[in-house]
Amino acid sequence: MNKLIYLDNAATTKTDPRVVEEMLPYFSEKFGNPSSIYSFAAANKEVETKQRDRIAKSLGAKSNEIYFTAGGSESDNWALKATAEAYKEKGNHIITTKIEHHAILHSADYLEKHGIEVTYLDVDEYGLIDLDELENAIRPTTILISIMFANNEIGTIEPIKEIGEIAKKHNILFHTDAVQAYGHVPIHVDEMNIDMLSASGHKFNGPKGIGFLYIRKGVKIRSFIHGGAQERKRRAGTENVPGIVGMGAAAKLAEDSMAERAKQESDLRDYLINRVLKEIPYSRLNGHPTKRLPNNANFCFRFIEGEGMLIRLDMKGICASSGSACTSGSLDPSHVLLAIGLPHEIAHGSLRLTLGEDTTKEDIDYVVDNLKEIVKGIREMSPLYED
Amino acid sequence: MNKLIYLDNAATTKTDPRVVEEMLPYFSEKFGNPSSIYSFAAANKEVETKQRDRIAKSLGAKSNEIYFTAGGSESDNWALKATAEAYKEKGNHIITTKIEHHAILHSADYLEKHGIEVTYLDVDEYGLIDLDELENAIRPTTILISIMFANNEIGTIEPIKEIGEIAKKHNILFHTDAVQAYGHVPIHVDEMNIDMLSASGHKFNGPKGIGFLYIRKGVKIRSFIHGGAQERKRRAGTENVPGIVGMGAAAKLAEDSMAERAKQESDLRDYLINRVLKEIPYSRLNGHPTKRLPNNANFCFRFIEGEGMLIRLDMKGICASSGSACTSGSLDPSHVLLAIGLPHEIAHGSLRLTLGEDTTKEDIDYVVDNLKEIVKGIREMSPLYED
Amino acid sequence: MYSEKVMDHFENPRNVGEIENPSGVGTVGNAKCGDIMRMYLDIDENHVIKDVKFKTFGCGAAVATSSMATELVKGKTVEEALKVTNKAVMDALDGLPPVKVHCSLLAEESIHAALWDYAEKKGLTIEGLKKPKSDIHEDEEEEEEY
Amino acid sequence: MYSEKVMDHFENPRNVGEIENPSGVGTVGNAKCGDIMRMYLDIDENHVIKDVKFKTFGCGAAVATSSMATELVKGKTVEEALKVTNKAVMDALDGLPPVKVHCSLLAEESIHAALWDYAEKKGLTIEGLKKPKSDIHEDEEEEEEY
Ligand SMILES: Cc1ncc(COP(=O)(O)O)c(C=O)c1O
Ligand SMILES: Cc1ncc(COP(=O)(O)O)c(C=O)c1O
Ligand code: FES
Ligand code: FES
Repeated sequence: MNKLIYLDNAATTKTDPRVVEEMLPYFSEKFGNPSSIYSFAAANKEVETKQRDRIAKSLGAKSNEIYFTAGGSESDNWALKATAEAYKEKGNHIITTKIEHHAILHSADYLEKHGIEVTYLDVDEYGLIDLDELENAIRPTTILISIMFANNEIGTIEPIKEIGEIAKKHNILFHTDAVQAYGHVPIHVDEMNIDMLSASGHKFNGPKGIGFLYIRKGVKIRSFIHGGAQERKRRAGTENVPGIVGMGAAAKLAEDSMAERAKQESDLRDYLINRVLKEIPYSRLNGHPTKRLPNNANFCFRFIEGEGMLIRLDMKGICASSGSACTSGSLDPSHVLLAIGLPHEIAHGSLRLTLGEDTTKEDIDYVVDNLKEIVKGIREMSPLYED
Repeated sequence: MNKLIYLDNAATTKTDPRVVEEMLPYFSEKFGNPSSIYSFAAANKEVETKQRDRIAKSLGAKSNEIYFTAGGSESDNWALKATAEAYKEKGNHIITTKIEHHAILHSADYLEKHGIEVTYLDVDEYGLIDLDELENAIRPTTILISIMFANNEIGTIEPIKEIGEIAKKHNILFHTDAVQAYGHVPIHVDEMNIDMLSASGHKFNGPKGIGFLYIRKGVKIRSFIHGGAQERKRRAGTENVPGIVGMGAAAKLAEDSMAERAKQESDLRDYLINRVLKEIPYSRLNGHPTKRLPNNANFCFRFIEGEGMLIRLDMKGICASSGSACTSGSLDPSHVLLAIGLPHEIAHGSLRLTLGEDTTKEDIDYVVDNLKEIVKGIREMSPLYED
Repeated sequence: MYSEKVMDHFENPRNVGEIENPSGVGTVGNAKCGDIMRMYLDIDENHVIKDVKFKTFGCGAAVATSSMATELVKGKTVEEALKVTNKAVMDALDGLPPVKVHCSLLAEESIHAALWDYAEKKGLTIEGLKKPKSDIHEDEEEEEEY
Repeated sequence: MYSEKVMDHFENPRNVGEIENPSGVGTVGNAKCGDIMRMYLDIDENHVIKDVKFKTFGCGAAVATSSMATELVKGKTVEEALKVTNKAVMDALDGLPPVKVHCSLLAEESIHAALWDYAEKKGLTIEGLKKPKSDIHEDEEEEEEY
């Protein structure tokens, strides 16, 4: 197969070659352990600080509020579990949503087994939470609200600023899983009253295996990974210097190009959405029509099962997904699509296309042209479809 | 400064350029998420499996017993915390030693705050545990023995096979922190009855930010990082493909060259030890004279404070350490040196030199020649020293 | 994740379609994954399966096993067709990944269901044929064997 | 982590050594880090510090602050020397990292201890000089401010 059209940027992105360039010297040349005292290695501490500054700046945060982790999942686990631990005197109730990533949901499951009560907010047909419902869910024992910035499947962007205000008003910590949003849409932790924020390098053209947790000064959570005194004693483990450098470089590139990229991606996204809805019968758009990530399109096609569609797209060199990458192998339909009210068999026929900086109009046309044929072919095989 | 003699390979190692070479295609070309279904990305799943095979083979383990993590600290946290959780029906007692790395000790601290009882075994003047003391410490409620394979400061290698036998006899799980040993000395999980083993890529010329936990089939520990279904549902997070490839490549290189490298390093190490003990007065070797890592030498010099010595060595282009890198910044003397019975002020004057594949006899001579001068100079300044 | 044979049968499925006035039709589904398979049989007076067609709403493995199953039973007698197990279908496809074993069960059971329908219509008893369930799945546990 | 001035004073410490028959000697230590500093003063009849030497067992910052402290008090009167605080020493060195602030206290206190010794020997009272403690440390908490 020659053609390759990568439309799964929500699963992971290409590490930008400029980012790799910045990382390279830190493998075999400047390989010192930043915690070491000699100048060869201590210089890496400064390099690290530079990346912290870059990331802090992009969020309107302070440099020492950025803590490096191994990725979004670790950041999410840390935020939830360590908050439950640190604030147990205050209460044992956490509010989150039904459409969170599994890194949040399974951490919440875990906490439920350990005496924490969790409220999972419903969402409407677009995937938006209801602010009144949120406010009503607050109890005197609520210690944390954790609501994702943007959903990884359907791309819906939650009303973060409003959630932040409610959290602040009730003096409750607010964590947001911004793994899909960071580097793609503007975020300001003060204006949005965000106390903790998770992000993952590989979702914004940085490397895999590195992420960060923003922790507002004053939030008293402790370590999730215990050991050495790295990251101001809050996250043990020899620093992944090349990863940190790569994520810092990617954060900078993402910030600098954000406005332009968002415009380009959302124009193409809308073109894609319009063509699909017009040209493919029994198709629907999942997620909010406008409050959505610039690069995300998510559809359901009735009488279509997702895997077959993906394989046929793959045969045409098109990389796409149905549900999220990390639950593939599971037979259950997406919890997100069920939460927005789709019935089981329709939720099965979903397709997520997430664009990147390199995506062109020609790519989109090629995809839609092929998709039409594929959907038609599968429907002809389906015992559910009669046309 | 031009000359650079890196003798801190216990803190971290240079990523072998051949390893970086293997990693490179996985950043910007084959960047797919291994959990994705399309062939472009699914190929990365096979690449991952290949690395798992390589590592499993080096330990006499099965491929599906290797779980990738973000490093040694995460592996250690996982092994301890998840075992305590999974086996709490069986008991609440863990046995470890006083000389473990902080990733173990601080995880144990954490568990002590959560109802787990921990026995910290003493060690003798060489840093070896006493097997009888171990066996006596076992209780009906003991669920885990966690004893490091080799100590990161003084290099002493514990009697792992014998510990494994005791653990097996009493039907208790045995975890070993092999972060310093893996890739440096032969390890066989079956022959040594090891049930879990932690390792970290950057300690054997692989990249930073990647490690693994070996978990014997049948050990029922669950996730430490909850979320997606990666790593057979036991460790969530998008796989760090370049890191995994790098660690696999490094594991292979380490295994292939181990015997030769160990011979070369231990010859030089012994040459270093002999010169230092002969030529520098009031010096002593810490750790066991023969049961030690091939590349580790650790000394105490009386009337000498460590930091000053390190800075002066640094001025001569020599990278060395005192205690471990991740506790630098702390004023406390090494818990390891205190555990082998050194008084406070002597423990302060320790120097760890850890050799690498590239270390030459000329390097050693240069280091010893300079060290003699430096020790002399500092002693002349010391109010404790009268000669 | 799929063998070449699976991909071939998925890409070019054999015997897709319907049979008008079939001797027997069987539809089975797996409630867990939501997939559905329907088999149409045309059986002659000698109990030989002259023609077979299928329609499937399901994953790649479901399509490939339906297709392979039709090939395996075509031309066989009813008694022979009964011996085409999901295992035989999988073997003919060079295997399936573990999470996809249940898909091949759909193929076996949809053939059985069609045969049952045929037997009922004809008032026959076919030895060894049991009334099919409409919801087909293995007794699969959440994979927990560590 | 250290400024250039600190490195310079560490690499080339000024006034290392002992004074025979000093006017005053002071030794202080920090039990926590185990470091020790000793100051020797040679003071003339006009209460002017004519010469000063030190010996230090301690970290880079301890050596540098001892060295700088000797430079700052040399030629000063006893009263002036008393005003050389650890802050003044740190400033003269272009600052120290937070974990190293206590090292500069050793320098201040070892001067004070030597002056106290001088005053005792001479039977003088120096205004503002208190009896030095032998164990010097800040009231440092485990850094926990998040
Ligand atoms: C014995 C030992 N265990 C655990 C670790 C932690 O490994 P890492 O820093 O790669 O997380 C180290 C090294 O820092 C070590 O030497
Ligand atoms: C919303 C969201 N949260 C968390 C994660 C987990 O990030 P990672 O896989 O990098 O650990 C992802 C992506 O997989 C995500 O999309
Ligand atoms: S997943 Fe249901 S038939 Fe394959
Ligand atoms: S660390 Fe004790 S004097 Fe500097």
